[in-house]
Amino acid sequence: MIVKRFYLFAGAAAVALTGVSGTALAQKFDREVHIAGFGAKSGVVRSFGVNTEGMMRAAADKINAGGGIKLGDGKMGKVVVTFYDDRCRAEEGISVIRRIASGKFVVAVGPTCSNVAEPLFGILQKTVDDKSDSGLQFPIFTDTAIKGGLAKISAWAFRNVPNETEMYKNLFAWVKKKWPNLKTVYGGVEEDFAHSRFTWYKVMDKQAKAAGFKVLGRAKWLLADTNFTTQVRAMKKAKADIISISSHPFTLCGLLKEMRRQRVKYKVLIGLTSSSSMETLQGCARQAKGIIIPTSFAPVTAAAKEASAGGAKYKASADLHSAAAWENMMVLKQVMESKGVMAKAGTIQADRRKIRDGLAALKNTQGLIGSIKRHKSGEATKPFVYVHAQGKEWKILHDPNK
Amino acid sequence: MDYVQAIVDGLLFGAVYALIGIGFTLIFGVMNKINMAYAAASFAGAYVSLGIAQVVGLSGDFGLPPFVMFLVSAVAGGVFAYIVYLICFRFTPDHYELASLMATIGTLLMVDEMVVQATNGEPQNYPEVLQGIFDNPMLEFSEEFAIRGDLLTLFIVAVIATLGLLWVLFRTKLGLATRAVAQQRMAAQLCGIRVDRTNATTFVIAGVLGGLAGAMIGAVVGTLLQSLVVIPLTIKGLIVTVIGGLGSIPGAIVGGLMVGAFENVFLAIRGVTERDMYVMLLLFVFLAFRPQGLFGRVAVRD
Amino acid sequence: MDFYFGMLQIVGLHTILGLSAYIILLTGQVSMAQAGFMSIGAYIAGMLTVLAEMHLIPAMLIGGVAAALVACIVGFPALRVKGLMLVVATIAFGEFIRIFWFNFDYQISRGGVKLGPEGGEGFKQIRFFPENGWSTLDVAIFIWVVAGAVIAAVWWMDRSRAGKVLRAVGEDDLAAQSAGINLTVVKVSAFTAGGFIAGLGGSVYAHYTTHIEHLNFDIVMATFAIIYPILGGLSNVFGTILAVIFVQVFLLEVLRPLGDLRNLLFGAMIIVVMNFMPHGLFSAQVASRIKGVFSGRKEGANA
Amino acid sequence: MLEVNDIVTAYGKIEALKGVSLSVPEGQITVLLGPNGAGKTTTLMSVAGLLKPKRGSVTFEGQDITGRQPGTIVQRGIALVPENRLVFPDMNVHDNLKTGAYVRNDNEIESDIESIYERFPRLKERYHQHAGTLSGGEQQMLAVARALMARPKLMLMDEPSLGLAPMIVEEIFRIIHDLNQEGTSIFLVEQNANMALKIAHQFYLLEQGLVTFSGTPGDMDENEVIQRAYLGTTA
Repeated sequence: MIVKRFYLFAGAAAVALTGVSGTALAQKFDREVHIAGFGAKSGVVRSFGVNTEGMMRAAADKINAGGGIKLGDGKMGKVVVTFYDDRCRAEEGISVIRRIASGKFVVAVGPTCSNVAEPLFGILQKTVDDKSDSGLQFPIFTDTAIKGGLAKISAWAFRNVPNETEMYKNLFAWVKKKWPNLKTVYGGVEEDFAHSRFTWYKVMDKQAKAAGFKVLGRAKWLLADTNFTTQVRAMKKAKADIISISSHPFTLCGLLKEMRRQRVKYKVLIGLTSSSSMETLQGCARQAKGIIIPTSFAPVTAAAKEASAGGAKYKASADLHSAAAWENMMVLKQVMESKGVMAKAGTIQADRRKIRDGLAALKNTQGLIGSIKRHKSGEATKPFVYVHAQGKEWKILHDPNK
Repeated sequence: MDYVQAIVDGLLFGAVYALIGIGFTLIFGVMNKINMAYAAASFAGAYVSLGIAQVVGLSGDFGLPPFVMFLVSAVAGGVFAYIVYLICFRFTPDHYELASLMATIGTLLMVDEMVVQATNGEPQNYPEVLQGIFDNPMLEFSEEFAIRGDLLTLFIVAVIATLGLLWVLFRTKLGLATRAVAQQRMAAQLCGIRVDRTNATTFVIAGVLGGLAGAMIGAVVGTLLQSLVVIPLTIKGLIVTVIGGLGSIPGAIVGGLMVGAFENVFLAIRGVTERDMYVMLLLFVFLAFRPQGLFGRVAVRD
Repeated sequence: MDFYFGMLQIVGLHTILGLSAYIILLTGQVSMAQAGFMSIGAYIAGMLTVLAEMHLIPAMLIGGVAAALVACIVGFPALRVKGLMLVVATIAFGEFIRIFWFNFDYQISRGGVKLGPEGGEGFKQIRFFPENGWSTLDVAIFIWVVAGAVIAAVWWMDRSRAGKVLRAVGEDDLAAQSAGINLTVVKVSAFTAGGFIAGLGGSVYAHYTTHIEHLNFDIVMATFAIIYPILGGLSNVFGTILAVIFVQVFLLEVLRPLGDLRNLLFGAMIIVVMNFMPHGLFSAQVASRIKGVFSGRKEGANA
Repeated sequence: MLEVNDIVTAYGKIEALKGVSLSVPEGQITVLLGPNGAGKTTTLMSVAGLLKPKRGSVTFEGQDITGRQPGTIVQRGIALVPENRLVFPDMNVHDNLKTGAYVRNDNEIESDIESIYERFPRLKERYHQHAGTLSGGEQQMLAVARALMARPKLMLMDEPSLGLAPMIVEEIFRIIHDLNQEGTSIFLVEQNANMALKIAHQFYLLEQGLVTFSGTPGDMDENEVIQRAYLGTTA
């Protein structure tokens, strides 16, 4: 795998260096609609950027194959995606969004990291038409950065990420119903990763208690930790019925392996929605067996399967994060068509405003696995299913909508 | 009993720090310079062994037996260390240590990103071959006290590797040359020792050790994830080197075990978020009261 | 245009950061704690404008002074350890400060909203600029007024006797000491000045990003701080500025479309420069050669 | 035996030797005198291969050795006892001696060490001690002994009396004299002109990178030699 990737990477490098530029405008389109994507394509969470970019391109291909976007004057626009790397660092994210806002782009999809999204939304104008606020007026439709409540920072920020509070509220209630004799929960949290931390303290912990469970304690570790003996020992002593872990695959696997080594006994294992990814299965499929995770993406519908296949062409895997990028593209097409975006050189600022207003006015959109409810705050409530790790893949355990 | 357990766990994991610390200290001892890319290059060696294992498969009909993985990693570690020597030390000015320092930082960043590109930043499963040595991965002495078999194995291998290194240093002509260059470079030259060759050899030895350490750490952790492991381990390795005394191999070993035990105790007392703060404090205590470290010589000169 | 103003902001910020390391490097000390000093300025100034609703300028000064105080305290033990030991010590100190912020909670409730640093979740909504209606250009100008003041101060210091003293200590501290220079005063002053500048930079940085968290001030940021002056050569402040422009504008921004490859190029560039131009891209020799070209005279033997 | 022809050696742009020529005959003690900074140590380093002359040549027993690796030069039979001893401080005396024989591959090294111990009984007493803990005089003996381990035909010695007590200095000069009697040629750099002239067969005076005088100890008024060796021709 490493070796293969390396060749790929070398090939990509050669292509990039020889300066192959974008494709020529095909005859049947009248204009181009530029959508920017941005996120981490280098550094630890490079896979987020790779997957998001692939899914965006796949979605653009699908839109273009269907004739493109119908513009305000009846002409057809071709969707063109440009993707920028922000290395998952706040200052670079700000730089990238300024670059995007200075260009021909009508909207941006990104970023992939919560710690970029938060400062980024901070530089946007807080309320629309507030003359005293000099913030950037540019619509952003986030797919991956998932930490709770970010979109309310600005009226220009929208997210299509799952509402974790809903997901875990539902999950704990379901667990309570299904195994009525389970009483206690022990947590695990990756303390220095914004999303993991938020989800444990503000979501899992609260929802577990709300569902009537007793939270006995929590194990804490850091993103860079490799040794979990002490934490797991405390976890073992607590003898909780349910173990609920809020962490990314990087440390989830290490922790699960240590739990197995120390033979920690539990009845139910719950994971963070972000860890329902390929990494977990590649890293520790055996130890993660049975872990229950709520996720807003699984290839259960025809649309989801199609999106998955489309992303595969770009070597992107569709997961709960990147699938949102596909959905975002489809939603944007719908918004642009209903609002009559012109995609002319002189209409960029007006187009952006139309897209913002369009996104703000949406109440419902069609997602890959069902209907997505949109809120005034810019956030969404997405349908979700519970999956569990079985062998080399995620299988649907339960679909709360049915 | 909890604290005994925490100390024992920490001591065992401290062997990892000790191995990294030995590499830093060996190179520092000979060249009086820090090789910031040491840990990165060592882990790159472990990645090579993993890459080869992914191609030919592990243990299968034509697959790699586990010890071959370690060997491959050690060899690759040596090769990378030599490359680091060439690009960061061989041609940079000798008396201007900033140049080699910056070059190794550049290499650290580059190696880090190369692995990210090769793996998409995804963690790579490293076969936990050390676990197979004991039937049960844990040696349970009682309900309260247990030792991880693979960590114990790593600890033992680390001790053996260190003894081997000491044998090379104190019983071979190569070791004589290495010590001579470390202690008095000009006199070593006058005795006919080629300083550049000795430096390069020391790098290779440290790299072989590092490659071995990288593979064993991979096997113990079960995962290789460059970006998350390398910089933290580089920092811990440097701290161990200073605490042990720059250039002192016994110092690196004792320092490594000490830091391992110390941080685990503070993890148990104060929690993970404050743990590293106390490790830094330990370093500052040393800098203030014993700047030469545990086994260092006299004054701290650059 | 916004983008170019944004670029100006970044270059200004990083110039301040680079110059904070420049002063300390002149005395021959490598400080990897600049990101830490910067974080002190960032958190304190942020808390003053957000929690105490102070104006940015006094908040910045207080942030700078706080960072200077801490740097001064670090400067004393730094006298005991030199060279490469100092590298390790300052890396550890920078990490120490970072972990401190990671554990630091201080929030107040205003209008039902909690404000202030919240440990690992960071310190959000430091919105002095947009709330006061500063445009991107306004902010860019403001940053450059600060950066310009720092550049002028460091440039003037460099040309004055103080600069000669710093350089003398950097070249050979024992010789400088025997020439009657008080090493304690010089080294601690350099650390303090470097800390002040970094704190000032951090104060602006916090308001520029509107959200800070401990991970912003990691070892990568600390490395950036020393890379600028070293790449730029330590002969004068302009080398540092050129290096910032080279790294931030060319490597990161112009090459952004290369995406994946930029980080590799960055590392490779450092290696190449250190091998072929170890004294930096704009060292004294290069500078005098350029000057020579412009004034039409050949490089003198004493260049 | 050793011929130095018009060598120029520079540190960067500063020329420390501006064309030095001298010759060291076999079996004799040749002394190089001169004030600080005249280039004496530079001359020895240029011969021993630690510095590469920009111009000129160095020949030893008729073969050109200019700019060769120090190891090659040691193998040819020239050993340098450096200024300030420069023993290996954290190695014991025995290992220091073994390092001196680094270029040799024969199996007489241990027996040579034994004969060194016979010559320097004090080193034998301290054979397991770290060299850094020896006294100045003992370190100087160790430095000489280490150089002998290479079995040199010519020994270059850089200020062996520096910083030693007068009694020790006498002992060192006696050793130099004995070595010469046993057939080793000596090329000695000294500040202590008094002592050096007592054992020298011939001497050179080096001032500001140039040889300004050569002859035998009787050729120049001793007071003038001493004057110029310490202060140079400032008058």
